[in-house]
Amino acid sequence: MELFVFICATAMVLVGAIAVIVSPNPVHAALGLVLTLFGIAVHFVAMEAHFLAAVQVIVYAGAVVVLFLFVIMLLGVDRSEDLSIEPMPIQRPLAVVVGGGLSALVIAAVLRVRDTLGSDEVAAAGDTNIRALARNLYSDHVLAFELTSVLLIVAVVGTVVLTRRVRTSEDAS
Amino acid sequence: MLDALWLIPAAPLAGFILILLFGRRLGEPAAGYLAATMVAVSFAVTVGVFFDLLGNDEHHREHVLTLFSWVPVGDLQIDMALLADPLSITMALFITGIGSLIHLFAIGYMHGDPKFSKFFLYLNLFVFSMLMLVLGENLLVTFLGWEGVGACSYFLISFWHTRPSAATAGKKAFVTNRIGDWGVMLAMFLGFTTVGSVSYGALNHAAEEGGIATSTATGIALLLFVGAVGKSAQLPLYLWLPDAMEGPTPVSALIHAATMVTAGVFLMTRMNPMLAAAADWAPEIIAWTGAITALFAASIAVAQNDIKKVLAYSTVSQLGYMFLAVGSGAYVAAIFHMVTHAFFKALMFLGSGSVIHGMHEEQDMRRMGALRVMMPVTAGTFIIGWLAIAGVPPFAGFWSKDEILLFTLASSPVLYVIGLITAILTAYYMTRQVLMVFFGEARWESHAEDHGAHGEFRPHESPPVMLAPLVVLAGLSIVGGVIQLPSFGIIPKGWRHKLEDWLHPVVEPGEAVIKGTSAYDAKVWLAVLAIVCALSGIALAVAVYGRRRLRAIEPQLLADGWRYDAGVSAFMGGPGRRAFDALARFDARVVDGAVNGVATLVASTSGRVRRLQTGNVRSYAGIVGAGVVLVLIWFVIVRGVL
Amino acid sequence: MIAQSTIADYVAPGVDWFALSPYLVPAAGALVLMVVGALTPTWPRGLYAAFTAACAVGAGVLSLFVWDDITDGAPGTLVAGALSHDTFAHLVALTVLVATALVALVTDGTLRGTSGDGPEMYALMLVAAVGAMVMGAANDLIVLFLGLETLSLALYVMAASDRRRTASGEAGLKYFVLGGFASAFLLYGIALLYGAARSTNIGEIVEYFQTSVPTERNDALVLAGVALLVVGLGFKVAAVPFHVWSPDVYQGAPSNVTAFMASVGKAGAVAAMARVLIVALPFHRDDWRPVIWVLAVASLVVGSLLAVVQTDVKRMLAYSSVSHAGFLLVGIEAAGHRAGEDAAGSGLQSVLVYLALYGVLVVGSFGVITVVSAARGGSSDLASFDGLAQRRPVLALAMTVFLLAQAGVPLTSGFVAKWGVIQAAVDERSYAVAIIAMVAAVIAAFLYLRIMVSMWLKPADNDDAVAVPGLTAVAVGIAVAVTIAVGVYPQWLLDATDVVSQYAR
Amino acid sequence: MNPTTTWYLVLAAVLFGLGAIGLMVRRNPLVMFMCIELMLNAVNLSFVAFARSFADIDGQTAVFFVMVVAAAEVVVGLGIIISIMRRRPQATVDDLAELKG
Amino acid sequence: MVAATGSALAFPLLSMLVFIPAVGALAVTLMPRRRPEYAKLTAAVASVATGALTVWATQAFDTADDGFQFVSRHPWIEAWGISWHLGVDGISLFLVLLTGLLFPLAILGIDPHNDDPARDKPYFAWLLLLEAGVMGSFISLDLFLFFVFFEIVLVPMYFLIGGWGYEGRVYAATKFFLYTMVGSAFMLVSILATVFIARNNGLGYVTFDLVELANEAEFAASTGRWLFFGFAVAFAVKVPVFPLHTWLPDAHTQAPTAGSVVLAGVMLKLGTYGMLRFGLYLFPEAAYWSRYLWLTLATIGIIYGAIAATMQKDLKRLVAYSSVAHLGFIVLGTFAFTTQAITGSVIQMVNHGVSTGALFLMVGMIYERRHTRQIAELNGIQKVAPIFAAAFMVVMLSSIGVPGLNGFVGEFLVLIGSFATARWWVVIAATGVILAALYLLWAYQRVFHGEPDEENATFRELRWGEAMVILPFLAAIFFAGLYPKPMLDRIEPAVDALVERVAEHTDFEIPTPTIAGEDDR
Repeated sequence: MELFVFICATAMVLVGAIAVIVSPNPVHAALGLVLTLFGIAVHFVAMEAHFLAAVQVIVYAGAVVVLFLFVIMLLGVDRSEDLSIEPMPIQRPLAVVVGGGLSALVIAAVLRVRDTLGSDEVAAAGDTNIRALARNLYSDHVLAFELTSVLLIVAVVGTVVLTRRVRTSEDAS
Repeated sequence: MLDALWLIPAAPLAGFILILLFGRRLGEPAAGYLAATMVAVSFAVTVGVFFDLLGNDEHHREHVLTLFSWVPVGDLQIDMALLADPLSITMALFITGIGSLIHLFAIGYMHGDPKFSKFFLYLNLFVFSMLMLVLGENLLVTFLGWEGVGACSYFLISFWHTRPSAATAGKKAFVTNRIGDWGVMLAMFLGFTTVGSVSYGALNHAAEEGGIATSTATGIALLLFVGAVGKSAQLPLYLWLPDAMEGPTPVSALIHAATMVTAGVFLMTRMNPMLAAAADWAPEIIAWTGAITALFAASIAVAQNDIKKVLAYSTVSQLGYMFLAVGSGAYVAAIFHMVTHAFFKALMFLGSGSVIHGMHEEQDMRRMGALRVMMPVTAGTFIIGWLAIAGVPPFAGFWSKDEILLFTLASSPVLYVIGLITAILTAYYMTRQVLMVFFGEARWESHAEDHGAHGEFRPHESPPVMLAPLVVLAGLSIVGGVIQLPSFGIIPKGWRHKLEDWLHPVVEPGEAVIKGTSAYDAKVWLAVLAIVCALSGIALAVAVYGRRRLRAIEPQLLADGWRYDAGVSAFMGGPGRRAFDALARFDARVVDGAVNGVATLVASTSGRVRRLQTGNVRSYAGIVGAGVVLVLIWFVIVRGVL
Repeated sequence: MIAQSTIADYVAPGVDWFALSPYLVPAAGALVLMVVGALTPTWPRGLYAAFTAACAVGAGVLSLFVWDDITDGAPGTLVAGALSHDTFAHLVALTVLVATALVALVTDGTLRGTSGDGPEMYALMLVAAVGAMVMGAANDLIVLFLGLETLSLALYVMAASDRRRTASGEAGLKYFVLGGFASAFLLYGIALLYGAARSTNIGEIVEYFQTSVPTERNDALVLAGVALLVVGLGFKVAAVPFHVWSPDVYQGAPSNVTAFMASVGKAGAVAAMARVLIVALPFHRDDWRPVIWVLAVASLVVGSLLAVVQTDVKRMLAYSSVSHAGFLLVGIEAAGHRAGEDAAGSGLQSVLVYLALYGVLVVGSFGVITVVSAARGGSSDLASFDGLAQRRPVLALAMTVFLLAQAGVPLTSGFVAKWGVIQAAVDERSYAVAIIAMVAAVIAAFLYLRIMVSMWLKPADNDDAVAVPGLTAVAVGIAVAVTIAVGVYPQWLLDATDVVSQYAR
Repeated sequence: MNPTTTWYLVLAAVLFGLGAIGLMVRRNPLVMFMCIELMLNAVNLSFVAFARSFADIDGQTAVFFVMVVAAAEVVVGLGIIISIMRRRPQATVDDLAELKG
Repeated sequence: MVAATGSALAFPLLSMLVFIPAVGALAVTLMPRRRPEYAKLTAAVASVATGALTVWATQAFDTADDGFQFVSRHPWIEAWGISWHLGVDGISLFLVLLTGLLFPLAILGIDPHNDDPARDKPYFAWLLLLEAGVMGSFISLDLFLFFVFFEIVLVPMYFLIGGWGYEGRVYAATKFFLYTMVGSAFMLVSILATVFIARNNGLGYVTFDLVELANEAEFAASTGRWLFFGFAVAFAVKVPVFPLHTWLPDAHTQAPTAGSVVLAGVMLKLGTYGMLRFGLYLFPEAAYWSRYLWLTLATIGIIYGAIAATMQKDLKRLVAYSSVAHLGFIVLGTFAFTTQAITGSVIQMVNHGVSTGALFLMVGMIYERRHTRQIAELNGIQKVAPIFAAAFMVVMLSSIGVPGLNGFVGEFLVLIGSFATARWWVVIAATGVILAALYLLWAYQRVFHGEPDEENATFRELRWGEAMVILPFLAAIFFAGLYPKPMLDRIEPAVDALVERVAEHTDFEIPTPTIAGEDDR
């Protein structure tokens, strides 16, 4: 059963990811991203990280991707991108080498240490997962938690700065 | 008077300073008389010192006067010190004596020259330098004078510096002399390194004691000889002397005949113990150089038409005689010939100056002739000089030349033959000169129109101030031989070898060395042979130029001085200059080019690397990604897996 | 065991508010700016800047008091081990705060009278400063990441903030895309390191490596993690080849923002790198040192070489800052030789001193560029400096001081900084890198000379009135004073910073 | 056969690599941005997998923070993209290459 | 006043030598812009005061002491073991004096010809700063301090060349700056390595103090050689030693007259002085070991510089190349390790400063009158300006090395001292003496001899003001040539100590004549 879940979710993740990369239309790419995010959420559930799975769906698949789509619509940039042309000839081979190399090297590292990784037993029961997370968040990581608020200030101020109307000659013309 | 030794150089130095400060205000002729007086004072003091020394017994005829410590560093302690001994005083006597005469002459000769006082400024400086040269207690003081006379010679040769030829000649003299100076300096270095001193006393003492290895002594002697070759215009460095005739004639007389050019001979004589300690072939080199130079220069003199050029080559030739003497061990003879040569060559140069003066700056003998009528005193004195140099007894030149030939035969018959041939040539070309200038028809009349706007051109006799020195020198040329009469039977014992006895503490007695050789035994016959040679040379010249019995042989090759000068000039101006130019270009293109090349390389590399910075964010991501992969490979593969 | 835990077990971690005050004051200042600024009409002349500078200076003063506390007592950690309470952190904080204050003053000159004038930019600056300070103080990799993101996000926005120039937007986008890319690497590195050492807390990581039996070590994982961390931080430091963003962004961003990036941004990034490598990973120093060596050399050479061929002054200084990054990496490399040992050498000190001095210098430099390019409609082309000495001799003199200092001429702070780094390297016998660094400095000197030539030796090709706003003049003046004072008498700074090698974890 | 931690980690690595490839080949800034999200998700997956294998909650906390950062990043990123693309709606990143050298 | 020796002096003499010009520079900078004449006045006062102090120092110098005198030592950057440590010994004394005397002449006697009087201010400020830097370099006894001064000198010189030079000034200034900095890069690393290696090898603490390092530190031969190499590169560039000399002709030619005078007069000596003070003194073994390299390069420099000078078309460039040749003698003497040779080197440093300084000065005057330095465009000057020509002649003869003038003493001592230890190099180097005559006389002939053409016929004779500037040079030329003893007496003890130090640390044997120099007078 777990294996089946794993395979299905993995398929979702990878198909979604590939869709993001290859679909010419940004809307389709966004949908691919949703698929990947759902797949990840499934994995989270499989790994007993229920709270994160929920957040993943709500924040990521819900808010973030919606935001993407919203921007796409707002700017009207939903025109397809012609992926058959690559102005920089070296770019795609390089991308494959870099991406493949990255994956391969990390996988190599992972495989090399797989015996020493911890036990695979499930850590916590479902309902205590949230509790444990909360406890951890408000004790060990309380500073980091507070720091996120500063981060959000940046986000807020940033949008204000970036979206404020400016008087420019270009605007006038 | 010995303590007044410093006055000998100081007087002309004072003259120099006074003229430097007040020369323009003094003007003509006061500056000239001041300069002449200073040299005369110097002469007077020298005479005083001479008699002081003469009063001492022969082992105490040496006096050192230390003025101040000049260059004291560690072992090297060089004083500014003067040495009065028979050799230096002999030199000083004729330098100051002839010097004052020439100063006197110059007052007349330089009449009207806008730079009149400056001329005497240089002249006094020259006398000072020359005196430092001969009076120096060590090689460095001598070197001070040595370079000083070189510099003065440069100033005086290029005295009329607006003439390019004069300027070039001055430069040539200086540079050529410097080649010789290189040798003198190295000799000093070698001497100091070996002996720890550059004073003559220490060096010669060490040489006499046998403390110096033969090779070292040879090195020192030959290096000094290199200097002597430069200063005394021997082959291969004689080039500058004929050109030096660009200077005013008194300069030629004083510097390029009587004094400076003999400095080389003086130096070799001064260091004679070193030469004695050197390998046997060292004196031979000197003798051969002298002999070849003597013959070579005499052969050139035969075909010269410039009145001063003849005398210049003659000087080179006579200097060759002196080196022949030095190389044969006849130091006394060398000094003897130096003194007599100073008399008669100064006389003839001044005479030629008088002629040039009277001929309004004409120097070409082909435009002269029959001047004995117009310039009787000049002609008379010049003829005395001619007889002296030609080796006709009893004039001074005969005695000294004869003594040299005697020694030469004792050491090498081949050199003797060369000497004899040179003697014949000397008599020949001097007779030729006398005939062309003072006898025959007056060729100057036909060229009168060339000389300015005067309606009528007539050579005139010079003023008394110029003639007086001529007369004095003529007298000396006649009787100069008395200072070193040979031991011929007809000569009273008390009159013989005066110079040799006088010089004895400095130079090993002369004839004693060759006593017992066949040459010595045949000395009277040799004298006769020399006289015959001289007379035959004269006769030949009379036949050619006087009676026109024979056609003159004046090949262009000889007139061009065997094309040696031209060859050297061609080399210096051609390959030499090209090589220098090549080096300058090498510096600009290669050495500096390498530096600029690095800069260019930096710029071009930057330009190439810069193209990676395309501005496209995706390619940036590629670069970053590639970097990531490389870093990962290092960490995971190199450090982790391997 | 987690499963059995209950709420009752929860103990709130102790918070030493005083020790945190240097971080809180700017954050609070940012909030005040935002809230009060939003609710009130535009503040009068220069008050935003003055307020910002006051916050920074206030925080700096607090930081000095805290510093005193630390040197009196002992370094430790704060808030459940999230932050280090050591002089290292506070030296970085002081660097950041001073730079922030100076940049605020310069910013006033740039923004006053434009539509961009408002509290937002200043708030961003203060918040970014907090991020940079946190990076220097972080004792937990997650905290470090959050600090880095705080700083970075603020910088992205600031870079893109000049909407009048398209270059600004381009710079913001490039910075953002590549920054996100690099953040992902950094984060992945943290994840892998977490996977190996079972914690993100630096103290616990070090403890793990200290105590775990070697056979148990997950070395490959650690190494992959370190690799990605080095990349992520190297990007922020702008080390070659992860520097690609910096010239474009430095050039495109408004000059005052560039000043902020080059000072505060670099300080945070280098401090974070030092934290991670020297404090957290001393046991892998032999693994990362060669990489840092290569990055250092590459940065020195490429930075200097490319700086020379630029024609835009900001771009020149961007590449020169890459070269400076190389110098900083030389210091880190030197510190790496004895990382974690008691006799740690002066590498870390030299890096932090370099950062502090460079921060002031670069703000001064860009301060001058700000006013000069303002007179040319934002163009920072080299030609706009032609004949500056005739038009504004004092300004030109100030710029000359900064340039000479950047070139490392003695009696300027730049010399002290370089000397410190090079001596640390030589002390560790890294002769090769020391010589390369010095030669690179010579190449870079050519670039400073070019600017000086332009200012002093070329005739003015225009008579643009270069107006120097008051606060900018103050900032530049302070920077000059610091540059020369430290150059002439660095003793006090060196004495004071001697303690930074005693860091906490 | 149950999926082990290693499986998750391998999947994460692959996903991360795909994200990187996407970033390098796509020209639309929005899609590039999505690719960054892919990479961040790969990291999250790793974190959770590690956390599970150690029975440690820290990893999950970290993921929580990453999500916050991602959200903030999206806000800022989209803000920048809007501010640029409002003027040039069809611009790709290839067109934004005025600054170079 | 009694000279304090080896100990601190109540009056901080040496510190004043640095501070007076430095403060003067600051004062000049702060002068009101409208009154440029104050700038010159201030500069003159500061430089004359400094000069007066150097004269006093020379007079008060204890000739019996081979150590450092007028020592002043205060902690500066204790964290790095750096102190403000100043002192002079025989080797540096006359360079200090030369610096002290050359600057007032350059400031008072050479008109910068600013079209805009406002430019006087920076000009004099840079000159004073330069003086402070040069002075500091010569009296520093701390490696760090020396490096600071050595580097700081570049900045004013850069601006002087770049700001007040001729056509190619920016190129020349930049080349000068970068070239020297490359050398310094090596030196800096070497200084640091020296200090740390010394600390690790027994010294136990970090100090940049020259004396402490020299006395306490021991370096393994191979280490010492590397360290020496680092120093030597910097000094070789500064000297400059062939083939690192190409910055010099450009810098000299393009620099304004005062710049050329100072550059040739004292700045090049930073290299040769550094070689003695830091090369030989700190690393006798390495210096001795590498002597053949230096002797060869020096000899090449002598010949090469002279030949290159012969072919120059620009009078100033010719003088610049002659510097390459003259400096070659100094290097030759330095690496011959005998008392005479090194003393000669020190003397030659001073003498070259005087004679080449004077040459540049007079070339500057020619340029001022004719607005050209091309030899081909000059002729017949001696006819219209005999006094000028005479002065030039004296300076030229000094440069050629005619005995009785200063140039000879140094060259002679170098050569005679080197002969014992470097015979064949001397044989070749001595030919440089011939070449010197060749290129200078040739140039002289072309410029001064002959009939002046139209443009040169109005060449202005030396004015009184100019004569007053040249006169001190001429006085120095004659004095040092005829009576160098006061100089030698002060230089020799320090050189002796240095030579003995080399002999102690190497298998070098101080050469003694094979025959003891017994005096039979």
